[in-house]
Formats: sequence, C-alpha cells, structure tokens
Amino acid sequence: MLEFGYYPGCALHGSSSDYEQSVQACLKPLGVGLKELDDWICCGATAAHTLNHMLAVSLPARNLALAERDGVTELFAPCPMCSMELIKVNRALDGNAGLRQRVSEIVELPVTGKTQILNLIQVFQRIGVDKIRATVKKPLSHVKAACYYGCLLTRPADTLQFDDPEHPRSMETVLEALGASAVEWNYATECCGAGLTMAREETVCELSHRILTNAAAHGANCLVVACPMCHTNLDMKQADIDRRYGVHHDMMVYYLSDLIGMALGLDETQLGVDKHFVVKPLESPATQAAEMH
Amino acid sequence: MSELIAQEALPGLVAKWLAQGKRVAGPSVVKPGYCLYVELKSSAQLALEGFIRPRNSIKEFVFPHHEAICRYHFSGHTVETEDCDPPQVDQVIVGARPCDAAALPILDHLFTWDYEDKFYTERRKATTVVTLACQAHDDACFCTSLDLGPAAEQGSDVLLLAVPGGYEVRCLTDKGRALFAGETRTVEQTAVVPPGPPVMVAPGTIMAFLQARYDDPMWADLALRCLGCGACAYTCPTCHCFDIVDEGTAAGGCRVKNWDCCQFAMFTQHASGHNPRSGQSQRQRQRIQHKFRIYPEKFGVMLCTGCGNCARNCPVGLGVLSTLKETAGSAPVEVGV
Amino acid sequence: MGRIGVFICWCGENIARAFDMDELTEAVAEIPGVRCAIHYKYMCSEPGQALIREKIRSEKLEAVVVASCSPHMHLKTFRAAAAAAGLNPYLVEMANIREQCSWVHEPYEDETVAKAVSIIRMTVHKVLRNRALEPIRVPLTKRALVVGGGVAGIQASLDLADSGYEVVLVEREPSIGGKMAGLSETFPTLDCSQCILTPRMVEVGQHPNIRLYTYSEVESVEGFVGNFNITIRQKARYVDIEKCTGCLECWNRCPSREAPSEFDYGLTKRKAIYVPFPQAVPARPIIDLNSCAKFLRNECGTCLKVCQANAINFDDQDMLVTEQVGAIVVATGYRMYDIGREQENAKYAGYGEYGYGQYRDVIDSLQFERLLSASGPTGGEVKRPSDGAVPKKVVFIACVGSRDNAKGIPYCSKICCMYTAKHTMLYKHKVHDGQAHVFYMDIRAGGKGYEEFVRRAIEKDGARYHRGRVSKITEENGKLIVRGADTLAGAPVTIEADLVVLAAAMRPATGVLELAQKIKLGYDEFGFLSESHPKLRPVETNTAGVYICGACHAPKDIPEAVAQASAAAGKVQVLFSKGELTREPEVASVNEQTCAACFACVRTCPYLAIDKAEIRDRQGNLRKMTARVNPSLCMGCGTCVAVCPSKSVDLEGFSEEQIYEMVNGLI
Amino acid sequence: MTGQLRERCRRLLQDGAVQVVIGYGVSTSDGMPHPIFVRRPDDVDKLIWNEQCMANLTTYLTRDAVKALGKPAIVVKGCDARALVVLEQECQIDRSAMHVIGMACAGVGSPRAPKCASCDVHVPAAADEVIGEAPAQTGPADPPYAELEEFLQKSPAERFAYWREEAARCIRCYACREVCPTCYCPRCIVDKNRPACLDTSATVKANFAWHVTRAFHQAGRCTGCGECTRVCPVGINMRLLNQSLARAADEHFGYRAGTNRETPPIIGAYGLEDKESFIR
Amino acid sequence: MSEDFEPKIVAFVCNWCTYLAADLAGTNRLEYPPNVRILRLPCTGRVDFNLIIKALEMGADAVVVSGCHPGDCHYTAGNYHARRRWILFRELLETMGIETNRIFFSWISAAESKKWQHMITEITDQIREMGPYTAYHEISEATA
Repeated sequence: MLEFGYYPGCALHGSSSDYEQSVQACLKPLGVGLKELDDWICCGATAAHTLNHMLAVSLPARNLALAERDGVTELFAPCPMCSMELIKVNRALDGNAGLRQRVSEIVELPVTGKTQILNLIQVFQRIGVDKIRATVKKPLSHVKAACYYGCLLTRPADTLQFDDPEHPRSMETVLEALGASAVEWNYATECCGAGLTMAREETVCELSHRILTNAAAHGANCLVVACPMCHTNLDMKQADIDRRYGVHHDMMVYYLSDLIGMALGLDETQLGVDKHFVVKPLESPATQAAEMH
Repeated sequence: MSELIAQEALPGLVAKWLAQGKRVAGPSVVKPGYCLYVELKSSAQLALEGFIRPRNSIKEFVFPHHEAICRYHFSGHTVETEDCDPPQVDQVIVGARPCDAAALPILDHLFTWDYEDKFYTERRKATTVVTLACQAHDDACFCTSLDLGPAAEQGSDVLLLAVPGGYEVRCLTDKGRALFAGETRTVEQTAVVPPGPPVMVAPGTIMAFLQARYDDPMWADLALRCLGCGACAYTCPTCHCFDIVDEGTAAGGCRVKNWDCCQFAMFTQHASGHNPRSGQSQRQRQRIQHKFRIYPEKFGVMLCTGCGNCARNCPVGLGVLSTLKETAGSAPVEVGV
Repeated sequence: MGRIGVFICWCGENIARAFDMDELTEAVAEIPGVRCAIHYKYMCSEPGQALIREKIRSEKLEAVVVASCSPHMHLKTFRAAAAAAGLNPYLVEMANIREQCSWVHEPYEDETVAKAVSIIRMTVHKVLRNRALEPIRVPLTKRALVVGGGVAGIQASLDLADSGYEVVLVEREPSIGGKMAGLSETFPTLDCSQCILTPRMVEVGQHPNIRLYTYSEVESVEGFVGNFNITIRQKARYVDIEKCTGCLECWNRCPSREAPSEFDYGLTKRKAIYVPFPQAVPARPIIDLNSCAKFLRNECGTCLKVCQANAINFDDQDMLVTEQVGAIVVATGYRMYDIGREQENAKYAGYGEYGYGQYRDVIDSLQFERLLSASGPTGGEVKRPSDGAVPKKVVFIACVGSRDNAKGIPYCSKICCMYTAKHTMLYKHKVHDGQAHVFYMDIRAGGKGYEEFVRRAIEKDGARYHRGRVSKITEENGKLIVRGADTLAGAPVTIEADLVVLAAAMRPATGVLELAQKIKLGYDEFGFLSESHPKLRPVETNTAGVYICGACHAPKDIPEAVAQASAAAGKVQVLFSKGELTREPEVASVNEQTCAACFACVRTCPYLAIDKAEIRDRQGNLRKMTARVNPSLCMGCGTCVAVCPSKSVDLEGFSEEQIYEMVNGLI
Repeated sequence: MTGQLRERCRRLLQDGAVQVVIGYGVSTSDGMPHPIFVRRPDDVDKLIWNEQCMANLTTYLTRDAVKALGKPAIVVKGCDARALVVLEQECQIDRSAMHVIGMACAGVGSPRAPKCASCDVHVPAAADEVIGEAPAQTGPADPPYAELEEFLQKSPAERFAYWREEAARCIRCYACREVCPTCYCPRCIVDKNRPACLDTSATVKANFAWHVTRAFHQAGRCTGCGECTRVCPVGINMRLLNQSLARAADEHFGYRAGTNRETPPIIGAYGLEDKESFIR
Repeated sequence: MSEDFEPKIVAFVCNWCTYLAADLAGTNRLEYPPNVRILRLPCTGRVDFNLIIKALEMGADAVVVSGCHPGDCHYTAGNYHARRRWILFRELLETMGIETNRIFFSWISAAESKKWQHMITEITDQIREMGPYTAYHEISEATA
C-alpha cells in the first residue's frame, strides 16, 4: 500500500474542507494512505515572502523538518501554493550548508531539504494512470472538462519542474483514464485572480469570468482544478461574476479528485461536491452553450 | 674469559659517544617493517634485535649517496672553483652486521687503487665499526658461501656477541679498544656463535663458469623479469658505482658525486645515443660478472658479502644468490623458462 | 661563457629617472656571459640601432639583450636591427625594465635597482640558450573554398574571383541566394532584395573563376593553411544538371503538389520536382524523393518522359569530390529560433504561449517576408494564411527568443528592430486601412539612416509601438487575442489581431558545429563561430587560413555581412599575395627518440597540430611510435610541453633550457 | 585455481594462441611468488596462484625484451587489470594482441595489502577470461581514500614534516618508477639533463621534487596497484600521494583511471566548468 | 618577523594577457612593490608544475601563475588545460603540506592592470606578513 506524508495547509482545514474531503475519499479506494504531519504550521503562503526572507524560508522549512523527523520521503501538499513554497525552500537548502544550518537553528530541528513534495496531480501519477484506469467503475463519458492549472501548478517552471509550463497535459492524461474527455482551450494556465479574492474582487471576477467564458466557448461542460484558491474564485465567485457581467455561467468546477472519486463510484456527497456553490447535474455541452446566450 | 658490556649499558655508551660529539650510526626502526641504518640522534633510536638485518647497508656512512666534491661560482667573467675538503667526522657505526662490516675492506681496494679517493679514505679512517654478530638468518642470507659468517670479523673494529644480559665485546683494533676502554668488565663466560646459513654456492667454481659463459643466452632469460631499478645496488654493502654531475644555478653550482647503478639504462648511455649495454640482460650480466669475476680478477676478493639485501629488496625477487645458484647449476631454474 | 651584448635604454627620462645608468650598466656588465653593456638615450632611435649594429660587428656578439621597454613594443624593431648586422634575429631578447620596473617602482630604491638587474640577468640567461631560427616556409595553393552561398558567401566569392583567384563555392541548398533571396524589401532603403541579389547570383553562376557546388556539403577538411584538402559531398539531386537545359518542362508537368515549399517556409506547396524559386542559380530542378510518386510508389515517371535532354536519373547517388584550396571562408549564415514547443535543446524553453504552429495566423518574420514579397505566395498582397483574408490589424512581437535569459538566448539578434519597422511600413503601404502594432523591449536602431527609418514607421506610417512583452496569444472567434503589457503606459494591453508576426531570434545555421569541428574552428556557447580577436582580427579565426563572415559569426544585417565578406576576401588576398607562406619559427618539436608515444600532447594541442607518427627502420619495420608536430599548424602555446611527462617535446623561443636558465637566474 | 590456470596456459601455448605466459612462479630464494615467463607448454607447472601474488605484471607489457617474446598471455588481478585500460588509452599496448587471464581475488598479501581494504574489482573487468569465482564478501569494505583522509587530519606543517622525513630516506633507486606499469617513458624526466628539471642528487630538496614529479605524472593515471609503495626499500608511503591525486580526479572530474576505457583521460582534456574557486 | 624581510615572488605569466596587464600597469604608472620577478611564457598552458617547484627551490617565498581569463586564451584553450592541471596539482601540494597559500593562480586580462597592481601588492603584503618560506628553504639546504 502506498502511503504519503500529508501536509493539508491552512486551506484544506478551513475554507476548502470540501477539497480535503474529496482527496481523502478518493484516495481510499485507490489504496493510498495519508499520514498527516504532526504539528504542521502555515507555509507562509502569499504573505511571508513579501515580508521577511528568513521567515519565508523558515515556515516551510519547519514543515520539511517535521517530515524528515517522521521519516517521510514523499510529502503530499494538495494546495499548489503550499507545494510551491515547500519546493522553493527545498531547492534553497540544497547545496547551501550555511542556510541549512541557520534554518535548522531557527526551526529547532535538523532540516536538509531532501523531502520530495507532491501536488495532487503528481499523487495520481505516482499511483499510476493505469491503476486508476483499472479501478474505474463508472466511466465519465459525459464529462467534457476544461482542465485548469492556474498559475501555480507549473510555475515557476524551473523551480517546480512539473509538466510544460505553457501547455501542461498531466490532468488531461488522468481524465482520459477516467473515460472523460478534455477540451482544447486557451486559459489553462491563466491566472484566476488568486489571492486577490477579497482585496480586489473586480479583478478576480474579470479574470475568472474570462476563464469560465473561454472554457464554455470551447465546449467544456465543467472545469477541473487542483487548487483550493482556483476553486474558490471560479466556484464561489461565480454568482458574483454572473451578476457583474450579466451572464449565467452555471459551470461546475470540480477538483480533480472529485472526478476520480466519481469515476471510482463514490457519490457526490461522499466527495463533498454537494458543498460547492455551483451544483448541478452535468448536461451535454451543446445545451449548456445554448443557455449561455 | 671475555669482556662484557651489560645490555643496559650499551645505550649509555652510545649516548656518551653522542655527547662527545661523535656521529653515531646504527640500525633503527624508522617505521614498522623498515629497519634502516640511520644517523642516530639519540641512543633510544638504536635497535639491535627483532630483524634479520637493516634494509640498507653501512656503506653510506663512508660513501654517501650524495657528496659535494667541488664548488664553482661565476664572478664577472671568470669562474672560480673551490675544491671541497673531505669531511672531518669522527663517527661510530654501532650494531653493524658482519656482512656490512666485511664490505669495507673490499671497498678499500677500489677507493685506493689507482687514485686515492680522499672522501672515502678520510671517512674510513675516522670511522669505528662496532659489529654485532648475527643471531639469526633468513633464506636470503648466504655469507657462509663467501667464507664469512655470523661472527665474521672482517672490517670490524669491535665485535659484539650477544650473551645473556649483555654483549661479549671483542675489540679487534686499537680504534675499537679506545672506544670501549673502561666500559667493560671481564667475565668467565664466552659467547656461543650461532650457526650461519648453509653453504649454498661454491664461489671457487663461479669465476671459471662466468668466464666461459659470457655470451650464454641464459643471461637473456635471467634478466627478463629484472625491472632495471637500483634497489639491489643501492642497498648492497659493496656496490660502489657513482656518477659525477654538476648541479647549479646562474650564480654557480656544485659538482657532486652521486651513487649510480649499473642496472639503469642510462648508466652506459653515450652522448651519441649509443648504449653498449642496451638491454637489461647485458646489464644483469655485467652486475654478476663484475661482482664475481672482474673484481676478484683485479683485487682478489669477491664483490659480495652474502648479505642477501639484493634479493630482499628486489621488487621481483631476483638476487645474486638465485643467479649464482643457477649459474653454478646447483639449483633448479625458476626464472625465465 | 658567451658573447652577449646588453644595450640599456634610457628611454629619455622614462628609465633613466629611476636608475643611475652608469651604475646599472656596471652591474649588468658583471653578469656572466655579458661581453659588453652599454647605455644610450634612445636605443630604438636610428643612432641607437646603429650602435647595436656596430657592436654586433665589432664585438662579434653572439646574442643581444636590449633592456628597455616591453617586447610587445619593440622586439621586432631590435630583431630587425640585429638582422641588418648579420645576427640571426631570434638571438635578440628584450629585458622589460620600463613598463615592469621603472614606471611602477620607486626610483633609485635598492629593490628597484635589484629588480632591474635581475630582469636583465634573467634575459641574458635566456638569450644564452636562444638558437638561431629560420622562418618556416609553407607552400601555398592559391584557391579558396567558400562555404555557404548566401549574400556573404556570394560577396566573398565574387571579390576573390574578380581578383583572379579560383573559388570553390559550396552551398547546401539546391540554389545559392540564402535567406536574402526570400526577403521582400530591405531596410533602410526599401529596395527590392531580389533585384539587388539575383544579378550577383547570376554572376556567380557564370564566373569563370568560380566552381559552384550546390546541394553539396563539406564532408571533410584536412591539411592546414595554404594546403587544405577538401572533400565535398554532392548530394544526389536526381537531375543531371550538366544535361539539363533548364526548360522546366518536368516542373510544369509534375502532377504532385504536396510538399511544403522550403523557400516559402511552408506557406505554399511545391511539386516533387522543382526549382526552389524562379531566379535560382543554378536554374535547374531537383527531385524530392519524399514527395515523388515515382520513387514512393513507382507510379508516375512523368518527368522521365517529358525530359528531352534525358537529364532525369532516379539512380543518382551522392558523389564525393575533392578540391585543393589554400584558404577557407565560412559563411554559413543563420536560421530562426524554434518558437514553438518542440525545442532541440532543453536550454531553450520556447514560446508555447504564442501559439506558433498552433494558430495558423501566428507566423514568423521570414514567413511574413514571403507574404510581402512580390514573388511570394500571395503575389505581394498581404493575406493571412488561415483564410486568405487581408488582415486589418497585425501585431508584431520583437525579441522572440532574443534577450531572454529565461526561455531564449541572452543576446540581441540585432536586425529585428529594423525589419519589424520595415514590416509595419510595407504592411501599411499595402493595407492602407490596416493598423500595425509592435510590442518591443527597446528599439535598437544604430546604423546609417536606421533611427530615421524607425521614426518614419512610427510617425509617418502610424505603427503603434507598445513597450512591453506579450504574455499570451489565444484565438477566439477567428481573432487572435494578444494580451500584453505596455510598460510605458503602465497598463495591460489586449489587441484583437488578425495576424501576428513573431520576430524570432537569429541562431547559427544547423550543422555549423559539425562544420566547425571539421575545420577546427572555435565557437561560442550559442554556436556562433569565434573570430581570432574581436577588435583587431574580426574575420580571422584561430585556425590559420580560415576566415568567417556573415551571420555565422553573430547576428548581422545585410550591409554588415557584405562588408565582412569583402573583408574576409581581402584577408584571403593578403594570404595569397605571397609566393609561399612564412611562419614564425617559434613552434614545438618532438624528440622522437625519447617520446613515449603516450600522445597526451596530441589530445592537448588546441590546434590539432600534433600527430601520431611511426618511426621505421631501413627495412620498413616499425621501430616505435612517436608524436610529431606539424610546424605549419603549431601556434607555439607550449601546452604540449607542460603535459609531456618526459619533456620530449619542447618549444622554440620558450624552450625548457631557456626557461630553466631564467629560473636559475632568479636569485 | 592454480590447476585451472596451468591447464588454460598449457592449452594456450599448445595451440599457439600465445607465445609466452606472463605469470607468477615460486622463486628459489624466498619461496614467494615472483614474475615468470613461461614459453613451453611443459613448463606451465611452474605457474602458481596464491594470496602472495603481489606483483602487477602489466608493467612487463611495455618492455622491449618481453615484447620480443611474441604474443603474451598475462595473469592479472582486478586491480592490475586497470593498468591495462590506461596503457591502452595511452597507446602503449594493443589489447587485441594479448590474452588477459583474470584471477578472481579476495585480496593479497599477509597482512593484507592496504589497497585490498577498499577493493571493488575482485573480479577483473575486461579480461579475456576469468579464473575462479568472485569471493563471497565483495564490495568495498573501506571508503577508498580512508588512509589519505586520516593523513589529512594532520596540519600542513605536520604533513610537510612527514614528507620531509620520507624524502630524506629516499635513495633514488627508482624501484617505484620501474615497477610502475604506467611509468614507461623511455627516458624519465629525471634523467634529462639539458636542462636538468630535477636534480639527481639524493638531497632532501631533490627527493622532494622527485616525489612531487613522480606522483603528479601519475595524476589521473595511477590505478592504485600500490606497487611503488610495496617495493620501496626504505618504506616511503607513496600511496598517499597517489591517493590524493586519484581522489582529486574522482571528486573534481568523476574520473577513476583504468575503470572505463571509453572515458577519455582527464589530462589532455578540459571542461569549461572545471572548478576554479581558488583562482583569483 | 624580521623587519627587513623582502619576499621573493616569482610570477609565471602568459604573454597575451597578464604580461600585457603588467605592461599596462606600467603605462598607467600604477605603482606596486618591486618584489615580483616576471617570467614571460607564451601561455599558462606552458607552465609546468616543475617550474613552480623549481622556483620554490630557488628560494621563492611565493609563486604566482597568471594568464588569460577562461574563454580568452590566445591559443583557445591553453588556460583551460592549465586550470585542470592546477586543480589536481593543488591537491597534491595540500597532501604534501606545501603551503598552498603561497602559490597563487589568477586570471588577469590585458586590460586589468589594476587587478595586477592590487594582486601583487596584496600578495607582497601577505607574504611579508607570513615571512620567508623557511620550511621549503630548509629542505633546499639540507642533504639527506
């Protein structure tokens, strides 16, 4: 049985508990165990690196140190912001003995920065697309998804070294294994507005509106994400967007884990899909496109 | 009846010599497995037991591997030269093996023959050799084949023989007597000389053999495995070849006499590029012929004391003994089938 | 002891202010080997040189040391003076007591004086071991090879051919003309590219002194300056160009029309038998087997039937021919940066976000040149590839790949600013109601009339310039949505364009590295060939007898490429102006008797001047192997000496004896 | 294994596949195995193989007198075989013109030679045939440069004093040079006298220079057979110097001499990225 | 350290970069201590380690080897070859306990006259501080 270390980060224990529910639920039938780090702390996310470099290094470093303490070699961080921060620090510690020593003193634990960090997609890659395909119970032939990676899953490219930064295909590959289809569209790696959710609503709405519009225009009947922040902007803000732009997107926004769970035969309440703001049964894309105008 | 010095008194005596300003040399274990004759800085360095014999020989105290014989320096447009004087050293070699000491009278012939090499003779005169008779021997030892033995006296000024608790002191020359005067006490017991190695070759037959076999193809076979290094010659008590070179800078320099070895390809290399002994077989033959035919023909003594150092130090286990055994036809041939 | 004359120069006050010249001279006179030591106010002056000449004769000097300035300043002067007095010039050395002593140390201090004496002493010691040397003479074949038949290669070939030397011109493509043959009009004069180039191409094709090999590549290069042996691979073109009359009936009748045209960068299709473009030189067709029905399916053979001259030959094979030349000019030109996702090298990430190769109306600048060209696929009308509509809004993006450390290459491709301005102008001239937008980083318009040209594009022809990068191009409803930033306005810009033109970076032509290795040329990390000296030897290379010009050296525009080509031709002419070559004799040589033939020197030599050689006895039996220096190739660096364990290789002028003698003189 | 070896050699000589076998035989003087050259099938019984077979016989391959005997078969241990690779890279031997008999080896010498502690070539690579089985415990026991690293714990002044003592004992017999398979220059630099790069006198200065030279000429070439140190009559630990250069080659260039014939030697090559932190 | 100790510094420099830098230092009248003796060689690639040893034997208190920056070698690659040998040679010197802080390697281009001036000044001061290289000079005196 596969087991990964698990770093939920603040979002999954808070605003995006539906994501955590989805992740936990879909991994179980795949025989994957998650071992949550004891005593983890915030990764620093959007705020720390703008304030204090040592702080921005030390916060993720403490979590890395915990992982090392617990003998975790592969650490799953479902939030791409968390995983990016952790990887950044891993890279910074590698080959910089001075920084390693300094940080180890600050976090009061030895840290070498050797833990491998996995995002949601990588977890599925580790499980193996073939294994997922073999485990599918209800193929998702009705799903025509626009896979949305956002800014953080593939970027900064040289730090993350995950997929093609402009034309990622990893989610598509997983979806195909589920019997779903993925549309070619333009906004897979555009920004949704990210952390400006509260501060600059109009920007978030504009950016997310574009994404939703483009996805629908290319025939998608849902969006798939692997980031709690993207989900918040695209799902929770949809009503606001509709109001501002006088449209009715009505676009389901799934976590990748939702779709996997559904394909494995779990129902939507088990996966927390019922907690999304936009909830509707998937229809054929043609109908949906017609509704839009 | 004999004279005896107590075991514990000998270091004291060495220390006394050192305190008198004498240069004292003797066997010392420089690192595990390596016992060498060295110039002693203190009596504690002296080692008299636990080894067959040092890996080098005492010749370097009368014939050092490096000796300045003349200095020159440039002064304007002229060269000024200045002969080096033979060194004035009063030295004692203590704990020499009989096979080392016996080499000195052999070498005397060479260094006093057509020209007296003062660097050698002066040192020789100022040197007192205190020999310690052998208690043991190994496979390489063959002193008895050369009419020597564990307690041979040739070349020694004093012969020490181990007895329980000390050494029997046999002073053989005045130099020796002067060194031990008042240091010994007379006792009843006399030392028992241990047996030496069995006689393995008969040197008497060798000269004729070598004479007859100068151009024998066996030399080529014998020399195949010889690597051409100088380990045998440089640790041999009797080998004495040297080379004279100038080592200098722009200001002047020094003419030095350095050991040389007939096994080196460069030894007989002419300036023209021609080499009369161009192959290792010729060089091996030269070595044996010189030691057991040419030298005795000239000086009446073999240029060998049977110490076995050549074999012990040879990287490939070649030594004069194995060669002699073969040439004398007394032993199976193991080399160069 | 030697008879060395030491001549100490005052250099006016430059040296004399630091020493008591009499005392210095006295001290020097005491150095062993010194026959006479003399000081004089200006040793390099005619009376000074006369003094040296006189002393060489009267004192029968065997060697001379001039203690004055740097050897880089006057060694040649004094060697010539000595030669005039009958002394071999290589028996003269200089002791540098000006730049490295009197100018940098306290005057009259003991240490300063001691240093001067020491410098002179070391030099005396060196010169004692100098040997009389004679310059090395090398035979010279007065023919040149030009690799590449673009505008630079054409210019170099014609210059050389016109000055009476035979030229072998090798071009990889079926026709000469290079990139320039496909351009529309050229900046800053807007004259027609083909109009100025094609007469030159014809001249090349007809020149009695030019032997033209098209569709050919340099297979191997052996030999050295003056004596290169070139093997050329003539690739099979399946048309015998000797027999072919150029009637092009085959081309007219060929039924296939499937392959993308190389000359039009895929904007059109061409036939299986084709001439690359109407003005091609030679104007002879070639068969592309990969699109030929006869070859692929044995179905057609029309060309065979229609050819009156029997020039079609499907059994044609590659042929190897050899040519002897004395000099090589490399003019292999450039290619464009691969904009899309598929990069040959992970170092270059590419620009997937621009959708090149994905959206048909995103094209590169060479494709746009074809759209503008009167001989192009649209006959000079600007029509976009996807639907043939006339684009009303065109976005030009500069620096695609250039000046981008993250995804591209750090250097500036130099010509993009200019041709982009040209593009906007030509576009405006053809589409009067169209609007050109340009995204740029900086505008680099250094050149005669260049800045004015750009201003004209902006001010007269109304191109809108946005200083900023484009982040993404997407296609929606038949429009290309170009999203970028205008950093001067501080605002994001979104343009719904009909056509996007990417000014991709210039990169060295493919295969140039293999060629460089064959000719033994240096190249930089980007694959551009290295000149011998960036300032003073800009067209020479470190391999004697090999010259470079055009964009194989660095991005450059047509005038620069042409100027450099003429410069390279000029250098070849200088080389050819002598009956034979003479080279400095300060080269390495091997003591073959002591050489152990480990060949560390062979591996080390930067000029591949050392070969493995055999020594045989009179019966022809191999006695031993040895290293052997080719003095014609050796440049005298001496790296071989340092790696030789037995010091069996030595370098004249800086021999082991000379250097040890100097070190011994240090005290 | 001795029996097997003899049989193989008998066959090789009988078939005329080789003209001479360079192997080990027991010497009359000390009963230790020493190099022998077997040229007749009847003499193969003189060949032996045991744990005292110390010598690296590859040193004979470059000698004219041995070459004159015809095509050789040579008996090598794993460590010796590395020298074959270097000799081939340096064009000193034609590997195809010899037959290499590799002996599986668990270590030689009593006590064990220092090199055996970190041996990772118990079965010779690139031999034409191997006699014997890989010893049960293979895999290096000690890190390869342990002795050196321990030595480097000393201060530079202590190190210098150590080498001063070592150099003072050197008698310049050149056994180290002559026994070394990769010291094959027909004229050693120390024998070159115009100019004399090195003094031939056995002074401390000249001995120091000699040992620097000997070691550095082995940079990136020494295969660690340890023969120089084994044969030194006065016990100079040249192995340390060889190790320091071997370690440097390993650390800086990932290069271990004689382990891969395809990897070009590091001397005579360079890397644009070669470390240069010490260069101003 | 004795007050009047003047270090002997030997510099092996290449003809095309560092030698010209020293020339330029002269042209610019950049003053530096006169303790350095410059040996002009064609290229750092020509500098053999035996020369460094020989210089120490001759009583040098410090040795400098200097040439063109990587990529600037007049002979394309001589300095790269030199650098590779120095990397190895330094390790040997370290093992032998030879004071590597007296043996300097540098890249000084023809334009870097100031770098030359600073380096020689700095090295001279540093060696003055360290004193003569007694350890090596002693072995140069001693016989075995």
